[in-house]
Amino acid sequence: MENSLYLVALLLSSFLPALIIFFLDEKRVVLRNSLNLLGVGTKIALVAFLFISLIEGTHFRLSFEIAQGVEFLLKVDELSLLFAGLSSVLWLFTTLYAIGYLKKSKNQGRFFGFFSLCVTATIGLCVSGNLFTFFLFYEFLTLVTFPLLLHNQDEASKQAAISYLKYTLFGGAVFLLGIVLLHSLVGSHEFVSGGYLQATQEGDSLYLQIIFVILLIGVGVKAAIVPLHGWLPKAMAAPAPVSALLHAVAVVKAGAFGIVRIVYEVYGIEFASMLGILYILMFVAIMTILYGSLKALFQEDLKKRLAYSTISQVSYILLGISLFGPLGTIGGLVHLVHQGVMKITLFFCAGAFSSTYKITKIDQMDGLGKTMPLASLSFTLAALGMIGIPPLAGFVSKWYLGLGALENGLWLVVGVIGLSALLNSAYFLPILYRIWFRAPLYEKQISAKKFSLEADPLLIFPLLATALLSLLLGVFAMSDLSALEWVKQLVYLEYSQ
Amino acid sequence: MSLIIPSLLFIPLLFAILTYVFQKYAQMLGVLFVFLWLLLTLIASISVVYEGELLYNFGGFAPPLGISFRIDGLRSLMALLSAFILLICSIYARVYLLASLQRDYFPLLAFLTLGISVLFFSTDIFNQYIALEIIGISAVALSALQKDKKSIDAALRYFFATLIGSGFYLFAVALLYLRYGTLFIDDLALLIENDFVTTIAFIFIVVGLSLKTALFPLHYWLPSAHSNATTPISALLSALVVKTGFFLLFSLYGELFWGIDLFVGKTLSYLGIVAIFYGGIQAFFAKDLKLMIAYSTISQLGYLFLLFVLFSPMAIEGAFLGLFGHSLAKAGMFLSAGTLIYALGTRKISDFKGISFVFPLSIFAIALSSITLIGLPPSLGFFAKWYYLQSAWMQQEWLLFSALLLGSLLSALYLFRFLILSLGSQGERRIFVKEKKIKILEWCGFILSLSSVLLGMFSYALTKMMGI
Amino acid sequence: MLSLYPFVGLALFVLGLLGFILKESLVHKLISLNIFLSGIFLFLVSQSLSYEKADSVATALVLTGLVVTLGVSAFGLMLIRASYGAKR
Amino acid sequence: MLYKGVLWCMAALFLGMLFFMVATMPPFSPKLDTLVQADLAMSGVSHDVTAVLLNFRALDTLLEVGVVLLALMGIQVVSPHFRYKPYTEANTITDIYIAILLPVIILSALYLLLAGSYKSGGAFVASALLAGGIIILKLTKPKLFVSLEKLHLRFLSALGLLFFVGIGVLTLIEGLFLQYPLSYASTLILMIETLLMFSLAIILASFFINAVQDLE
Repeated sequence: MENSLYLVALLLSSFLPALIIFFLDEKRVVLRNSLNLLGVGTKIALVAFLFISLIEGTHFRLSFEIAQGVEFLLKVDELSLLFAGLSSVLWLFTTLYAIGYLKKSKNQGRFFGFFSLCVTATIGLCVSGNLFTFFLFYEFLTLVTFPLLLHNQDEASKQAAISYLKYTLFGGAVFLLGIVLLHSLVGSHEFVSGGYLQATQEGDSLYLQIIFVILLIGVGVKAAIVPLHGWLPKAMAAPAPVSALLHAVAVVKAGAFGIVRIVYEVYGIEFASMLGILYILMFVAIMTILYGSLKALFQEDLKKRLAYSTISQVSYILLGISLFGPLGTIGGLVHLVHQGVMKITLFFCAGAFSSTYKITKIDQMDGLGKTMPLASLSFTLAALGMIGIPPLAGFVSKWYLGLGALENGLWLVVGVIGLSALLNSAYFLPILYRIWFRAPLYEKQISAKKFSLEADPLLIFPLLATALLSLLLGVFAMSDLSALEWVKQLVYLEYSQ
Repeated sequence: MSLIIPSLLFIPLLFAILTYVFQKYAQMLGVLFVFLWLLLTLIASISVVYEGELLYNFGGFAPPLGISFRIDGLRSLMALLSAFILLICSIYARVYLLASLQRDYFPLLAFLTLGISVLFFSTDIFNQYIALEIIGISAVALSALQKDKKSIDAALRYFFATLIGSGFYLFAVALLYLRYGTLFIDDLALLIENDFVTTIAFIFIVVGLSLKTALFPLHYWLPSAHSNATTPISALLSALVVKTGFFLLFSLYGELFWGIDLFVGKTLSYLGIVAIFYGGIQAFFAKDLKLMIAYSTISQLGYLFLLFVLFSPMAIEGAFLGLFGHSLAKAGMFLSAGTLIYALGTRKISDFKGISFVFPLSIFAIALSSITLIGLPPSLGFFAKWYYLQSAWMQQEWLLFSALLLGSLLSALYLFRFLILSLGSQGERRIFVKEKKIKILEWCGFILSLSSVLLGMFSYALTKMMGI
Repeated sequence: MLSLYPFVGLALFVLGLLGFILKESLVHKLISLNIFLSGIFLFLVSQSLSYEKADSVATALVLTGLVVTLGVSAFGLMLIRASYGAKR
Repeated sequence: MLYKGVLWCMAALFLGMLFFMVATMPPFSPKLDTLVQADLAMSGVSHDVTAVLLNFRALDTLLEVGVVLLALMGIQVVSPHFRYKPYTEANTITDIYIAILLPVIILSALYLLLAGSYKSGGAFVASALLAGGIIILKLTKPKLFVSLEKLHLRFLSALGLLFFVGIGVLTLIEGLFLQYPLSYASTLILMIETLLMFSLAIILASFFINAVQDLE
């Protein structure tokens, strides 16, 4: 129980605003927004503080026994700060964006309340110290995302929400089964760099392999691995900030993060490679990457295309994990951050397009570059990043992935990365072509005001910021403050065991 | 602390009389009473934690001759839990019931509390018989409170069931007294032998109390009584009244019959398994919301009876965690469902389509209750099953093990059926009663449901407090 | 020292139970229940006879039980009447 | 018919089993009775059953009075549905009859109450008799208690129990709940018995009257 108050504060910084917002009157817009931003600010400050303290060697930990042999454990380590930093920064942008996006919508109090709860759950996931705590926050995340998906209250969002619930509850149950099996085998342990299974290994390897598959299915539902991805494209019925949240900040990332935790800190990467379970993961990742990219090619709807793109991109993270060796790991983990930043930009842009011109289909996007230059520019940057054009962020992760594959002599993986990059360009480049080189479908509405942006400033500012971030993350990848550097530190820890 | 135990007895009695005599102030006194009662049980629990078991001889005569009360961790927790549920249900009733019904409600409630208190704390088996009768009559009277044809008929069935049940118990008490010459449970525990008379007494106790607890073949009275009573009372009946019978059965089984039991425990457990599935299937096909919840009670009570074959400390902890969880969750569920029924003026499940957009808090409460009833973490229901499963695993009771898992699946089926329906799009626009008081009603249910989930986080502390 | 009374008590007990199951009328059921309970009381008090003197505690229990039964039966009777009354 | 036959057979078997049980039961050893006789001097009454009822196991009696009051509450919950008008004509025969009978009833009730301290009897028996008197009175003169306020009636019917609880609370000052000081024991028991008789008589009579009284 060291410095446990900071951990509580970290969770409360989004939980308390949520609670207060639920009780606020719908009309208290200013108060609500300032509460939200206050929460965001506190959270980012806390994460930064934890970051610095961790480098100085302070430990943060909170534990208490829920039931016999089952512990509720929160702790901070390098990996958790990576993800916590990502989600809290992106939460800031998403909040700003959502304030602009939902300006005229109903039930904003409910939306922002659950939104903050969602972030609380994600931060909880980050600082969970063992599988059971992780599971608690994982289920909590399911519960609080559900009302967000339902926000529009129409038939499509209802279908999406129910489908989401079915998938994730199934996943949760399977995950729980895996945890219980593991618990009955070796008891509950906290996450340790290098894994704890090897140290306590008793059961035969087949049993551990089966448990791994079960855990993978459980967590993979949220990470949207094929064939458990069905809910994600449907979930596009929700408003754009929610999609951004699902894809970049919370849900999908939570799944990927869970797999990272399981492979590195439960099984331990060396033990995992000894068991051969990395091949299972690699197979799943490759399938998902190819399937997602192929499906994305045939989507007419912009958000659907982005959704399938997410399915494939998130599996890069899994691919990176499955490559035994530091380089692959670096590629996977850094992609966790980079993909988040790029994907959130894309969704922000999609939201801006649809809220300004009601554009949802790709063939309506002709000539947007002229009417909405800033958003189009950001979109282009992010899309190019996704494809992996240097010097953008996506390039860095793919580069390390490729290096990792080469290190192990896995030419097949290199081929998959290349093929997927081709597919990525095949589904992104036509959009860019339409945006920049087609005649506009809609003329720019001339505003009476002297100076006016192409859309609401609250929509444009966040997407510009995240686009810039994705550029900077790529350009300054080798600097001391980049995500890459942090990931390198982390990987050094994992492999030094 | 010598005042605490007698006040656990005379405060309910005093308030029962006062609320009965001064009907004009019944509501005020009643609310005062439930708060006072929560405070008392809280003090009792705290003093048990600090001082260990509390003993009190009434009239100054030591047990075999006089009557004594004993409060240990488990009993104080049970009392605290029931006080909490009583409080919330009474606040609900204060808002929900007509003023004329409230006049009758509070004295009966005080008597119910008295019965529960005596049943939990007394160490004298005849004293507990009277407590059973007090609980029985007050519960029947409460379930007839609405005074319409349906509820009176249901109350009548309930009346006969509870009377037969306590009659059987009385017969067993008579047999035990004639055989061993004492009514004090500790003396009996020392003297008890495995002979014919004792076995017969045991069987009568088991049959009588399982009738009161609505174990599977003897459950016939429960669905009608619980579904036809008015809402706060359904919640009380499901959450507390049936549990009293179980508690008495448990304490007698644990202290007297555990050593001499040959087959009864097993039978009870297997009937429990049947109950889990029977109740679950009936709930799945129920057309009426309250009936569904009532059948779910039958199913959930089945889990409690699984205890009798395992009966390890871990299983006991599991059973009582489950009992707490079910009490809170079921009370919350009944209250929330009652709010919806009140607002819509219908009880048919199919009419609740799309209601989640109108009353999200109530649906959320029902969802939280469902989490506990299904046994998802971190609810109390989860840890109950966790302990049960571990216990069943260790004792290699595979039938129980699989029944526990499948039972959860079944509960998930019928609960999600309702939840998903409530998320559906509304059919035609209907007029809802949307008064200010609905908000309070919704919150009452929500608090109970939420506590059933959140208390799971403290299940280790709870099991330590039980001191098994 | 076998006396007849305990057996009569048991017989009443069983008959009351049987009557409760077999009789259709609610009033009959209630009366059967009373017979059933009286059987228990008779059994208890007669079985506790020793040296021709009833055990004081057993007698007290029976007295208490009788009064309880009285209250319960009165309430039951009124419930039955309410049920019939509501039918009209 | 088959169902009934099977049931009868089962009942016979069951009874046989119970008979067997009684026949093989070890003889009853009145352990508690010896304790009662030993402590009788401390109870304040000379009759052992009364001592058990009102001193050693006074809690049972307290609760039992509670049950009776509770039954009255229950009855009042369900009764307003079916009251009917009783026959109300004045009648010379019943008038004379009641005038002779009532004093006898009251006297006998008082006798039974006082006899409780040294032989079988006591508050409950007396109250039953008294309740019979009240019922007869009510039947013959239906108008008699109509003017009585409901509040007072409720108070009177709860009085015995209230007094009993009150004594219990008072005894808390000196000792344990319902632990009568030895010197006052007999007085207190007598007072409790008297009030109980009174209240119980009213409750028992109300059981009946609630069903027949007119709606006004």
